[in-house]
Amino acid sequence: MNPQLLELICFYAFAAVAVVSALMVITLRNSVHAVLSLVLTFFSVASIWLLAQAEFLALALIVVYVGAVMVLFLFVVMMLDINQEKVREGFIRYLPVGIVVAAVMLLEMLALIGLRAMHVAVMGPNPATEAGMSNIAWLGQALYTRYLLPFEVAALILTVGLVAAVVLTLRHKAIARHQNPSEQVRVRDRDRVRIVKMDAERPQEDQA
Amino acid sequence: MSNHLLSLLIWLPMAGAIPVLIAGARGSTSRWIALSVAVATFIASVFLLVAYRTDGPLMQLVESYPWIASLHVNYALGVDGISVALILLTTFVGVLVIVGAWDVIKDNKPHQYMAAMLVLEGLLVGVFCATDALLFYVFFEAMLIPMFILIGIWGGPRRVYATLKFFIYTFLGSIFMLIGLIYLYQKAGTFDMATLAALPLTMKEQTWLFFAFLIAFAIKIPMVPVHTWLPDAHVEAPTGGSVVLAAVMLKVGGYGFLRFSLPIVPDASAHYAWLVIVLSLIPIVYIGYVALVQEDMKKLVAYSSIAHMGFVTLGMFIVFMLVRDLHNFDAANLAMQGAVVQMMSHGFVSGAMFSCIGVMYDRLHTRRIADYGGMVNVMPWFAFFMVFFAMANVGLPGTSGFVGEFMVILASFSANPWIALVAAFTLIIGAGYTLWLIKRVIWGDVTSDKVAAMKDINGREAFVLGAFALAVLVIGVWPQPLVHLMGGSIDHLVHQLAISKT
Amino acid sequence: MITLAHFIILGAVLFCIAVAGVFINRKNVIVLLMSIELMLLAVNINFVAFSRFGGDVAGQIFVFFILTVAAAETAIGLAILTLLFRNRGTINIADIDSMKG
Amino acid sequence: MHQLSTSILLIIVLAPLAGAVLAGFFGRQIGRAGAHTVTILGVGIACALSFVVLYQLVWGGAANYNQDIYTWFQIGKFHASIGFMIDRLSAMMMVVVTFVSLMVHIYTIGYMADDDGYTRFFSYIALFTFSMLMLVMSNNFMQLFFGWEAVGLVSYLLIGFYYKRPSAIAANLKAFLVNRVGDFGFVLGIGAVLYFLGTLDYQAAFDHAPSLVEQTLQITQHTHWSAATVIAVLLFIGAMGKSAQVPLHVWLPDSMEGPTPISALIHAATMVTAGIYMVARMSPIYELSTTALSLVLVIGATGAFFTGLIGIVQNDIKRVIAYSTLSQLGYMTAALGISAYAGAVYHLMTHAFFKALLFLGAGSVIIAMHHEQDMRYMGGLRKRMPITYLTMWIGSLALCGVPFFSGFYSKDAIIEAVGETHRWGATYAYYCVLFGALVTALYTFRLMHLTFHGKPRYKVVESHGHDHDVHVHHEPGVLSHPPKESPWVVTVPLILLAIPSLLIGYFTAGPMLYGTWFGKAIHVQEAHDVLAEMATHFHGAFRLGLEGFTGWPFVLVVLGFAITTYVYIFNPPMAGRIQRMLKPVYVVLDRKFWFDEVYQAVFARGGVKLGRMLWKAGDHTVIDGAIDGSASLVQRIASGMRRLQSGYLYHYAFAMILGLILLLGGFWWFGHV
Repeated sequence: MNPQLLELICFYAFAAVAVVSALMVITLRNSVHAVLSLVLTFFSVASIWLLAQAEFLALALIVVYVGAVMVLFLFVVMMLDINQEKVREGFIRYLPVGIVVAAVMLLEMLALIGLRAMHVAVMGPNPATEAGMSNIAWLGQALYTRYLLPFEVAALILTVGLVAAVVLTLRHKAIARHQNPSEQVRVRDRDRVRIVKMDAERPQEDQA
Repeated sequence: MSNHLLSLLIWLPMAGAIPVLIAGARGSTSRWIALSVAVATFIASVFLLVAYRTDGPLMQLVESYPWIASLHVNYALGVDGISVALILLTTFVGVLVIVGAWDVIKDNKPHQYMAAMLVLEGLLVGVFCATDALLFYVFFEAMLIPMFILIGIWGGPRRVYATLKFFIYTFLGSIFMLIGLIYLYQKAGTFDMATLAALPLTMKEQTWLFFAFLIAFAIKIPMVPVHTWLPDAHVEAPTGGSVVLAAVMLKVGGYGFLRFSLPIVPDASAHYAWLVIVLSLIPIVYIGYVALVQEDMKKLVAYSSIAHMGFVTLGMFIVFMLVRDLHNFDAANLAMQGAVVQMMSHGFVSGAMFSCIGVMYDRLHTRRIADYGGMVNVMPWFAFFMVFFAMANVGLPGTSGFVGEFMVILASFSANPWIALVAAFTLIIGAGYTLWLIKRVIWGDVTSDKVAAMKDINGREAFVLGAFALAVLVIGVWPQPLVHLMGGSIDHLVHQLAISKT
Repeated sequence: MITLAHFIILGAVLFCIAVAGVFINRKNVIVLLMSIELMLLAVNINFVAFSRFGGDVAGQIFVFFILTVAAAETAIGLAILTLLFRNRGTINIADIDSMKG
Repeated sequence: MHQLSTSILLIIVLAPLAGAVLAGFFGRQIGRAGAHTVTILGVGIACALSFVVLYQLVWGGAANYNQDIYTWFQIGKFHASIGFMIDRLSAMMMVVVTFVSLMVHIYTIGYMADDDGYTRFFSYIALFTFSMLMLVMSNNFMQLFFGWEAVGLVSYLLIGFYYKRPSAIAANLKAFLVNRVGDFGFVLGIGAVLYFLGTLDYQAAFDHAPSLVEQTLQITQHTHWSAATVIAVLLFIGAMGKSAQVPLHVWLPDSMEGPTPISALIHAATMVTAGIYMVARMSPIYELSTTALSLVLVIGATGAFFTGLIGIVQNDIKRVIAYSTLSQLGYMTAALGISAYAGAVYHLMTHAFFKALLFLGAGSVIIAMHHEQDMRYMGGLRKRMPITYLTMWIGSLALCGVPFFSGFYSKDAIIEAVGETHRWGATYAYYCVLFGALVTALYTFRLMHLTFHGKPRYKVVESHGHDHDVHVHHEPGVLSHPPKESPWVVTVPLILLAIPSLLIGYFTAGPMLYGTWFGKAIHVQEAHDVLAEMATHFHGAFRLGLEGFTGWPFVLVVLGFAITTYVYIFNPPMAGRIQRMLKPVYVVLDRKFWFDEVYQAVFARGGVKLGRMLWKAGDHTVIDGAIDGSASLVQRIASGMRRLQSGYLYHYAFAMILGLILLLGGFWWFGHV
C-alpha cells in the first residue's frame, strides 16, 4: 500500500472521529459524557499531529491535557451538583442559530482557503529530520535559546494560575478562630479600657 | 547657584509640601513649615528679580536638560521680564494665602491644604518659566490638580459641581492646545518655544492653531462666552483658593496668549484680532451689567475679574491693529504694557478683594450681600481696606488698577476711538457695581445683631490686607520699575508681531 | 497525499463546531469552557500544520505556549466556576448579569 | 529770572498729605487736638508757601516752573510723569485752594466739635487739599487725571461722611457715578490728546496744538470730525461731571449730605471748579474749536439760569446755596465758552471766597439751630448772631454782583462779555446769564430774609435732661436752647473770608481780568479775545463800579431785592399765594426738571434690570444651558450605550463571533489578501 495513501486514510479516519466527538461535546446532555467526548477529540487530534510528525506536541497534548486538564474538568463536573435538565434549557431554541452561524463561518473559511488548495502544498520532508535531529530536540533547542524568555514567562503564568486557583477556591470558615498579630501589636490602652466620667450616684429619695 | 534659581523656585515649594504633609494635622508645625517654605520661595524670587538684567538677553537664567530624549523634549527653563513679574506675583500671593489660611482651615486637614497650596505655587512658577512647550503643557495641566483638590475638599456646599465644571472646562481647552502643540512638533521636530516662534507657517495652519490656542487660553482667562466656570469656582472655593485662582491662575491664560498665540501664529492672530477684541469688549459691558445684579459677593468679584481680564486680551490684540495697520509701535508697546500691567494689578486687587470677602465670611459664614451692612461701624480698619481695594478695582489713579486700564484705553484710542469708547465704559459700570457693593456692605447703619458682634481684623488679617494694599499702592504710584522690568521683553514681542510668518 | 489544506479545513470545522457549541449551550458554563478548549485545539492544529509545512519551529513553540496558557486559563476558569456555584448555587449564565451596565 | 525751588513745591504738596496720613492712621494715638494740629499745620505750611510762590512769580520775577519730579512710565516715546507746572494760573489756584482749605480747617474745629469722626474728618480734608494741589500743579494730563479722581474719591468719602444716614450713602454713590460719566469722556479726551499730539505733557501738547487744525478723526466712512473739537468736547465732558454742568449736575445738590465745611471747601470753592480750571488750562486747545466753545457756552448758560431757578424754591439752606453754586459754575462755564478764560478763572477765585463764606455762614447758622437746616423754621437770627449775619450779607451782595463787591467785577464782566460775543449760541446765552442775575438776587435775598429777618419761626423748649434733648431734636423747628453766635473758630474764618469777598475784586480786576496778568498760561486767539476788547473801555475799578450802578444787571438785582423784601418781610402769606398761582412752574422747579427721576428710572433701575436680564438670559439660559445641555447629551448617549452592556456572557460571545464573521466576510469580499 502506498504509504502516502495510508497516511491519507489515517488522516480522514482520525479527522472523522475528531469531528464526530467534537459534535458530541456540544450536544450531549450529560456533562460527564461531554467531557469524555472531548477527551476523545483530543486523542484524535493528537494522532493527526503524529501524522504531521509533531511527536512531542502530540504526546504533550495527551499527557498534559487529557491527563491533567480534562481530569480537572471531570472533577469539577462531578463535584458540582448540576441540574442537568435546567442547564439544557433552550438547547433546541438556539440550535438553528448556532447551526446557521457555524455554517456561515465555515463557508466563509472554506471560501477563503479555497478547495483547490487540497491539491497543492504537499507535505514536504520533516524539517527536524532535515536538521539532523529528532522533533523533541528540534523543539527544545529553539525553546531554550531563542524562546527562553517567553518560556520563563509561561512558567510564571502557570504559577500565578496555580496560586490564583488555590486562593479563589480557598474557603474561610466563619467559626474558625485565629489571631491577628499585627492588630495585637497596634492595640492601645484606650482601645481596651474606657474611663467614663459620670455623676456620682445619689441614693434615690424615697418619695413614699 | 543662580543658574539653578528657576529650578529652585519651582521645586522648593513642591518639595516643601512633603515635610508639611509629614508634620500632620495636629499642632501648628505644618503651618510654620509651610510658611517658611513660602517665605523662602518669595525671597528666592526676589533674588530672581535682582539677578534678572533688563538690558540682558531675551531669555535669562536659562536651564536645559534632556527630559524625554527620544522626543527632543527638554526640561528647559528661562525667564524674560514678563515672567519675572508674574513669578514675583505668584510667590508674593503664595505667602499671603498661607498666612490668610492660618486659623481658618485649622480644623480641617490644614497640613494638606498648605501642601496643596505649595504644590500649586510651584507649578504656577513652572508655567511661567517653562520655555519648552511640552513642559509648559505639563505644568499647565498639573496645576489643575491641586486647585481641583482645594475646591473639592475645602470648598462650599456645591463644591463638587463647581470643581467638576472648573476642571472639565479648563481641561477641554487644554486638549486643543495639546493637539496644536503636537502638530507644531510634527512640523518643527521640537517643542522649544523660541524655535516654534520662528517657525514659518501657512495661513491655514496658523488659523487652525490660533483657534486651538484661543480655546485653551480663552477658557483660562476666561473670556465670554466660556466664562461661566469662574463664578461657580470662585463661589465654592475656599478663600485661599479664590485668591490664587483670581490672582495667578487667570494670568496663565493671558501669559499663554503672550507665549503661544501671539508669537507662534501672528498672522492668524492679526487676522482674527477683531474677534478677540469683540470678545474682550463684550465682557466689559455685558459682564459689568451682570456683576451689578449679583447677590453673592464672591460672584460679584468673580464677574468683575472677567471684566478686568477683558482689558488684558484687548490690550494684547489691539497691538496687531497698531503695528500692522498703523505702524504705531509706541502705542503698541503701550497697549501690551497695559495688558501685562493689568494682569499684575488684577492679581493684587482681586486677590485682595477675595481676601476681604474671606475675612467677612470667616466671621459670619455667609457671602450674601444682604446679610451685611454697616461694617464700617464695627470694623473700621477692615472698612478702610475694603474701600481702598474697591477703589483699586474701580481703577482709581494712584492704585494699580488704574495703570493698566489707562494704558490700554489710551492705546486703543490710537487704534480705534470706538474701541476706546466701549472700553472706557468700564469707568462707569465698574464704579457702579463695585461701589454699590461697598454701599450695601460697608456703609450704612449696622443691619443686624450678627454684624454688630463682628470684631475688627486681627494682626494676621491686617498683614495680608496690608501687604496687598502696599503692592497696589506702589504699582499705582510708581509703575515705572515694573514697566521698565518688562519693557525690553515687550518691545521684542511687539516687533516680532509686526513680521509676517507666512 | 495530505496537504496543508487538509489540516486547515479540519481546524476550521472544529472551530465552527466550537462556535456552534458556544451558541447552543447558553446555560452551561462547563460546556462553554469546553467549547473554548475546542477552539484552541482547532487553532493549534493550524499552528502545527503551518510549522510542519513551513519548516519553521516557531509554530510548534507557539502551540506549546498556547497549551500552557490554556491550562492556566482552564484552572482559573474552573476555580471561578466552583466559586460561582458555591455562592450562587447555579452555573446558569442567564442568571449571571452583575456586570450589566 | 530765577527758578522756583522744587523742594518748596514738594513741601506744598506733601505737607497736607503728611497731615492726612498722621491724622488718618494715628488718629487714636494723637487724639483730637493732635489731629487738627497736624492737619492745620500741614495745610498752613502749604498755604504760606503758596503765597510765597505767588509772590515770587508776580513780584519776585521768578520764571514759570515746569519740571518732572519722577517718571511714572516711559514706553517708547510716550512718557507720563509726576511733575509740576507753576505759572500764575496755577499759583493763583494754589493760593485759593490752600487759603480756603485753611479757613475750613480752622472752622471745622468748631463745627465738628462734638462729632465722633473728628480725626477722620481732618484726615479727609487734608487729603483733599493734597489731591487738589496735585490737580492744579500738574504739568501733564496723567497727573491731572490723578488729581481729578483723587478729589473725586475724597468727595465721595466726605459726602458719605455720615455713613449711617441712608441718604448720605446714596448721595455719595450718585456723586461718584455721575462724576465717572464725566471721567469717561475725560479719559477718552486724554486718549485723543495722546493720539493726535503724541504726548501727555502740557507744554509739549500746547506746542503741538496748532497741528490739530489739519487733523481729523474718521468717525464713519464719510464723517470726519475735527481733532480739536473731539479733544475739546471729550475733555469738557469730564469738566461737566466735575463742575456739575447740566445734565451731569444732579450730584451736587445731593452732595449737601456731607458736613457743611465740606460743602464750602469741595462743593463750592475748589473741587467743582476743577473743570473750569482745566478748560482754562487747556485754552490753547479749546481756542482751536469754536464748535466746542459754543457747546461749552450753551451748556454753561443753561446751567446758570435754570439751576438758579430751582434754588428759588428750595427750603434747605444748604441746598439753596448748592443750586447757587450750580448757577455760578454755569457763569464760569459760559465765560469759558466765549473764550473769556481769564473771566472764568477770575470768577472762580472770587466765587471761591464768597461762596465758601456763604456756606460757612450757613454752617454757623446750622450750628446755632442745632443742625436744623430748614429755613422755614428759622427767621430773626439777625440779633442773635451778628457776626454771621454781617459776613453773610457781604457774601450775598458779592454773589449778587452789587458794585464794588468782588462778585460784581467778575460776574458783570461775564455778563457783558457774553453780550459782546458773536458766537453761535451767544444770544441765548446772554439772556440766560442776564436774567440769571435776577434769579441770583431772588434766591439770595430770599435766603437772607428767611434766615435772619422777620420773626423767629422756631420754638425753644427748655429742657434739662440730656436724654430728653435727643427727643426734642427730632421735631422740626423745636430747639432745646435758644440760638447763639458761634465760637471764634467759626467766626474768624468767616471774617477772614469776608475780607477778600469784599475787596479782592476792587484790587485785582484790572490786572487779572483786563490785563495780561495770566501771561501765557491762558491762550486766547486775537479774534476771540472779548476781554481785551472790553479792556479798552476799562478805566479803573472805581469807575467801573460806579458805572455798574447803571447797568442792567444791577437793575435786576434791585428788582430781585424789592420782590423778595416785599414777599418775605412785608407780606409773608404772599409767598404761598404765588406758589399756588404758579403751581405748574412750581412743580417743575420743585421736581428739579425731573432729572433725578429720569436718571433713576433709566440708568439705575434700567441698569439693574438689564443686568438681571443679561445674567439670567445670557449666562444662565444660553451659556450654561448650552454647557449643561452638551453634558446631558453625552449622558444620554452614554445611557444608550449602557444598554448594550447586558452583562450576559453569550451576548458578548455573540458580538465577538459576529465580528469574526464580518471580518472573514470582509477578507473574502475585498479580495484574497
